[in-house]
Amino acid sequence: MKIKVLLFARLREIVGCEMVELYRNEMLTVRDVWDTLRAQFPQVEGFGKSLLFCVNQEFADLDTRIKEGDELAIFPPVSGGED
Amino acid sequence: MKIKVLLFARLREIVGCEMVELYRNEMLTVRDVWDTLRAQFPQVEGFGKSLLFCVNQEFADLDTRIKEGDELAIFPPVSGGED
Amino acid sequence: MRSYQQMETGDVYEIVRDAIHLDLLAKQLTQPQDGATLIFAGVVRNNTQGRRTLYLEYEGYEPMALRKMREIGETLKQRWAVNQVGIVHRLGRLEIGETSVGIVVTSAHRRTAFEACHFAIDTVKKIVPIWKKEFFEDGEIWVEGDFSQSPIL
Amino acid sequence: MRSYQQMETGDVYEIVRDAIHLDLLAKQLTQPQDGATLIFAGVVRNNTQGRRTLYLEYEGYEPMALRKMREIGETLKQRWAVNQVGIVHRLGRLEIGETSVGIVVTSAHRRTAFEACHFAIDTVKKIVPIWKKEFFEDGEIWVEGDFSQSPIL
Repeated sequence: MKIKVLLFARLREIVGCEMVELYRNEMLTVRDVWDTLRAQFPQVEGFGKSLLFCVNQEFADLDTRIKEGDELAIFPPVSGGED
Repeated sequence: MKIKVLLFARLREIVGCEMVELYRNEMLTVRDVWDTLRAQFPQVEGFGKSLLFCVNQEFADLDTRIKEGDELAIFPPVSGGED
Repeated sequence: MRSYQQMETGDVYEIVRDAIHLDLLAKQLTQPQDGATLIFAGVVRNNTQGRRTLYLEYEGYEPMALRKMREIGETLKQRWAVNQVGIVHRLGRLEIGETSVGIVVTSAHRRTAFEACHFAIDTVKKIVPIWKKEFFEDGEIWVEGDFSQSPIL
Repeated sequence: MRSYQQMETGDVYEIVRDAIHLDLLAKQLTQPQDGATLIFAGVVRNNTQGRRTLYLEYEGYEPMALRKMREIGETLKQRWAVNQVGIVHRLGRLEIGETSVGIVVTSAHRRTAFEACHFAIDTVKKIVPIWKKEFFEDGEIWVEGDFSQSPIL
């Protein structure tokens, strides 16, 4: 199964591209995608606890189920500003 | 003693002019001015409980002391708006 | 286009009889250290409680109104970390959709700008001696505030 | 000058790469039934905690950002008696003093406009996937939010 994942901001810079294609026999949840990503790009390790995951442009979590053709995106929290 | 009094908005319309000159032997406080005004312009009666008084462009009350040359103004409360 | 007269502090307090240009005012007031510019426009509405308004007329006690506008700006700068303040009120006849009062507040942070600007317009409506007369199809009325909320009490 | 694309509801949600014209946006959105137009401009500040900023770069996940901006506008109209909403965010390189995000809220009453507009910008900063990178004389940094306040928690 192939999944395309969009990366943004600092995560995009660390990985080095804005879209990565990940392959794995079976990817059922966002967690599987994340595990595949960090296996392929070890530099994202240590970043995982402060990332947001989206499926089809909606916020998701590691247990959110995915299927072929879904649009996945991973990125750091938005700036928040300072009030 | 002569005192010039500026009138605004509905009060100006009721009296019919925007500046009135009031004469009285002695005018010590805003209350004296107001008494003189309503003696001269009875149509302002019944209006008195909802008017604001200013001396030299500062909010005052009926007991505020005045002297020759002071700028007096009387007007209804400002619109307040509706939030 | 005209520009607004800035005081030594950079702030603007004006009473005008033609259109208020809030974009221009905001541009004049915003400084490099600002992170937020908040612009409030009080606009002439086409109705009051469902009654159709044709137009408004604003009358002011101009020197005192200017003085009170300045006082409000000074209060803003004392109470909040506000960088610049602009308060411009228009007098005379105004049509539906026109801006009667404009307030610009700039600050490093947005919460400050919101709080200060909201306080500014609420206070303008309470203590700045400007009145409006509303003209309807079948009459006219002076819009007056509540005396119990008057500034001398 | 360009005009902003209004949806069927009249509201505007746009991501742009050039200057945001808030005066134009406010003019397009203000309707005869409005009594208050509130305009918030998020401006590029010349410093962050005293460190001198040269310029910023904004990057966005555009389709999701637009979707979230629309969601915020819809929330505003559900929760408050807001007439029209405009949210425009700029991406790319921005210089000091330029507007990165503009929000316009119109309403019959000013308190509504203040509350709704403040909620709108706070929520934009939390859930709209747009990030900024700040460039200093001696380095650069991605400005990231607090994960504990993230939208999935």
